[in-house]
Amino acid sequence: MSARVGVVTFPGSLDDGDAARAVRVSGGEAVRLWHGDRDLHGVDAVVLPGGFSYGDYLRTGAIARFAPVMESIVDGARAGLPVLGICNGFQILCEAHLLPGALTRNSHLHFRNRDQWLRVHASNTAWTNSFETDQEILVPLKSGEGRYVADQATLDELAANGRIVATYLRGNPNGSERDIAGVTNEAGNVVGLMPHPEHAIEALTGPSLDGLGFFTSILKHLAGASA
Amino acid sequence: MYSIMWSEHCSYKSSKVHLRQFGEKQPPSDRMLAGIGENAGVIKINDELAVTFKVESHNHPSFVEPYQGAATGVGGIVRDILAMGARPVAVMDPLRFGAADHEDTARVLPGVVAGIGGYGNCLGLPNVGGEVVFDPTYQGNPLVNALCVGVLPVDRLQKKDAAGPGNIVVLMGAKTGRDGIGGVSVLASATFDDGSHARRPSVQVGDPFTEKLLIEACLELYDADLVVGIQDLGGAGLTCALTETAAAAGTGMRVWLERVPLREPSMEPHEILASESQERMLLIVKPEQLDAVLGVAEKWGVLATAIGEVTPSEVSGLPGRLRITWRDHLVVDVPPASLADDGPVYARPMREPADLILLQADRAETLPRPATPDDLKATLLRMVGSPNLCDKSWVTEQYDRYVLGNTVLAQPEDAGVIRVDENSGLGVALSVDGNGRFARLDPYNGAKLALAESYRNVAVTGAKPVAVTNCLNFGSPEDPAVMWQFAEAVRGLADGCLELGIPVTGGNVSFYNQTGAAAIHPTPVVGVLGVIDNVADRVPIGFAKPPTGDGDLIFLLGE
Amino acid sequence: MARVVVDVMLKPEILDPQGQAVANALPRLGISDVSSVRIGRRIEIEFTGAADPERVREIADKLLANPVIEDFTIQEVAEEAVPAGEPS
Amino acid sequence: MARVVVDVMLKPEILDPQGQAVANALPRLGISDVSSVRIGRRIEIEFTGAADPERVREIADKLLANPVIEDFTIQEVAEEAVPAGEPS
Ligand SMILES: Nc1ncnc2c1ncn2[C@@H]1O[C@H](COP(=O)(O)OP(=O)(O)O)[C@@H](O)[C@H]1O
Repeated sequence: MSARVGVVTFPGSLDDGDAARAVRVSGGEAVRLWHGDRDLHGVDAVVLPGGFSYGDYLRTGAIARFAPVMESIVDGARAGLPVLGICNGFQILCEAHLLPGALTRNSHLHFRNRDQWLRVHASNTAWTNSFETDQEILVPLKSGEGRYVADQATLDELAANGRIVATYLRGNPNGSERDIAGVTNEAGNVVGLMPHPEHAIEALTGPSLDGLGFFTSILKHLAGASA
Repeated sequence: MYSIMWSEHCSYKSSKVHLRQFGEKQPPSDRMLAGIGENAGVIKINDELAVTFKVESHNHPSFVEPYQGAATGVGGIVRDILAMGARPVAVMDPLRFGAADHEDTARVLPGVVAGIGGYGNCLGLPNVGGEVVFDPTYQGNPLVNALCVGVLPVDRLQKKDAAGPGNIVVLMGAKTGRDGIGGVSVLASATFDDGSHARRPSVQVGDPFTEKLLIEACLELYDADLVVGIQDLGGAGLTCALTETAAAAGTGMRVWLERVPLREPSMEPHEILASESQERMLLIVKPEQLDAVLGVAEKWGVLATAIGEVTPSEVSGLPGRLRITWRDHLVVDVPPASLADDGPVYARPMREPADLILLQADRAETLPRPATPDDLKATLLRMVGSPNLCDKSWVTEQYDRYVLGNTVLAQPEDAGVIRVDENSGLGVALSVDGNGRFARLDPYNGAKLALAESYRNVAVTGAKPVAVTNCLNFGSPEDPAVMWQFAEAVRGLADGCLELGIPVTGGNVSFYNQTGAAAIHPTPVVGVLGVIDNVADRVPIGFAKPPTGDGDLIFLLGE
Repeated sequence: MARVVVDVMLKPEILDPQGQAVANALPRLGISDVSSVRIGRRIEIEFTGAADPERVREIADKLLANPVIEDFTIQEVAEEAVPAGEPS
Repeated sequence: MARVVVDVMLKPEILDPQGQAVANALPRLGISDVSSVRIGRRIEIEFTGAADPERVREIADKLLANPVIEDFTIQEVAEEAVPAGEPS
């Protein structure tokens, strides 16, 4: 039986279909989850997709955090459920305090969509074990509020404990502290990533196939866990 | 109501007599499911699927308030596409500004780009192309045109008819506020002058999040077959939507205006009828399905309210009427067609611009050409340094091109290509082009050239061009010279389409792009849609990279 | 050294999607007695010397607020009164 | 009916690019005596009845501000004092 990966749709989610497609292309079963439904329908992992949940009007992710489905996800994540937050999903994970820090307005104040080189540092998380440590990958970035910030102590702690999942290469596109593009929690089951791996899974529509690694990682992780 | 509905913007009173040619000269097409007169043209791309697309202007509002003007321009064209039964899948934005170094451009351009991005990105629609042109002619009248394309199963095509007496009229989406009152009649149907500051209230603020919910709710209603008729609310708000839906079906309608959810309780009936608040749709539903409709709306968190019902087309031998009451007072009692269809039609005087002969005397063949290597170098450097030829990524990086995962080609390609069917690879290609300088010299051929350029841009991707949309940006129709330019451009476009064998399926006219007596260059913007059987076969610009491209031969086609 | 606060709010007749989103979210926090939420900008300006009211008004009108859709108010504040300003 | 204003500002140590952009634009308006500009949010909440300070604090802390990057202050205002609220 293939692993069941839930993809949450909040009002205003946009890349939910793309995340589900990425799960399928990687060989998993995508299960659509609804923001208003507490039930996670027995999924083995969850993706919080990109978009503008609730319009992102107050602060990105601030309102989505209170969706009923998030209660179950927060509880699940604390108990080890793998969760990947992409872009808006990353913002929601920070607002829900599953990940440290916050995502703020790009330093140049513009939305920016470009193909972005990243270096994957932590290849030991549930979502990155398919990568080599320090592997360079090319993935689309598209966000207006992607500048990662946290206090110095937190940043030092993330760096010291290998919790910086990926950093921007060849130019910091948004002013993120320490070029951070993604971080993980202490246990390595929750990962937040600003760029969009689900848009780098087909030669026809993406700049590379590098995004697949995140989705094959979770399948490998789940297969390992159930073996 | 009559002044709004019979305004230039709503009634096309100056352009109608010319636009008829698009129908008269239309080449036969078995692909066209809906054409001019509908919210947007619909083209079949195989037995099951159809595509709908249209380009529209939001020029005046974008000059007054660049961010919101451009944003609501995107919102409006998206609702047109949605009203046809389609899921919007991509947008494009042909833009024109004054000189790049003018202070107004510094105010308008960043706001317009941020507005288009802000709205389109938040709706989850990839931006797959557009134009950025700088020319002093657009100094006081920047052109902000927006194109949207949508996809629908052939049998999901929606109509705007308020058919079936007894059916319920439902208003869905945002609450109605005081914003944008008289927007179309005031903003889009007159030239700009210093008095425009007094017109500030007509500015509308967009709420893309509500629009996103409206899209999802409408699509769910279509799929469950819960909609008899649907119409978006745009210019002239409820007035337009109520009269057009009733007129389309030839029915009457009864509306209780106090049921309309208001943002400000103190609004008067005429304000409610004229408000151009964004993100609203008017639905006609069967009484027994009303609960199901309200249920879907609630699921997506959008307001939906029954505000009236369809009445018979004839009562005791008299045609049905639109009767609107406000707290038991009758405030409107008219035959709907009188507003929607019986607007005035003008045959405005036309005269070739007096200076045209002088302009045309400067023939390209007689202009000085670079004769020495140094001249050539200087010309090249001037071209490379021109804002019109510069890299557009400062603009296009502000747009999401990836969302929905079906963008096969986008900036900097000649045309945008999107995959429509993931299984077969069936897709469409789209390009928008225009050249105001050509059109100023010769509007007839200028329009043809815009069409030809757009057609070529689509063809070179490997797609077969099948349909045309257009946005005709001109000065004041009250100026005979402008009217002549308009007539010539329409004739050129219609003739060009006949020669190429593809139909015009819809479009939009924007008049009064004029500061004082000075009109903008006539600027017909033409969009062409093509079909490509398998997007994997698309041809990108640029040479194939080695090793596959090694040894490729290079040909120049044409004269 | 003067501190001036400029509050910029959307005009009452202009739609405020931000405020609406917050108002709609409140019931989920168990709050049901809020009738309206409006969100605007608070801009804290610190001058090296005294603040000339005329010039502040000009800055607000030309740069900070968009008079097409927004209104603003200006107040000079004592330094203590500023809640979350930059320590100087 | 009570009106409460919650002002949310970025913590002083967090970069405020919007404020900086305004500060950088000022010299072009001929203003050179501004040492700092910070931009935050002003949120006006209208309650149907009285406003319970404890609950307002909770809303601000949980929803309106993100304590990781922002500070907030709360004040109850007389209706006249609100510059651009929705007429009720
Ligand atoms: N406003 C815009 N929005 C989206 N794409 C744009 C815009 N302006 C230009 N582009 C895209 O940038 C690319 C280059 O544009 P342009 O320099 O006008 O090309 P060309 O001269 O080949 O028409 C094209 O792919 C075009 O679609």
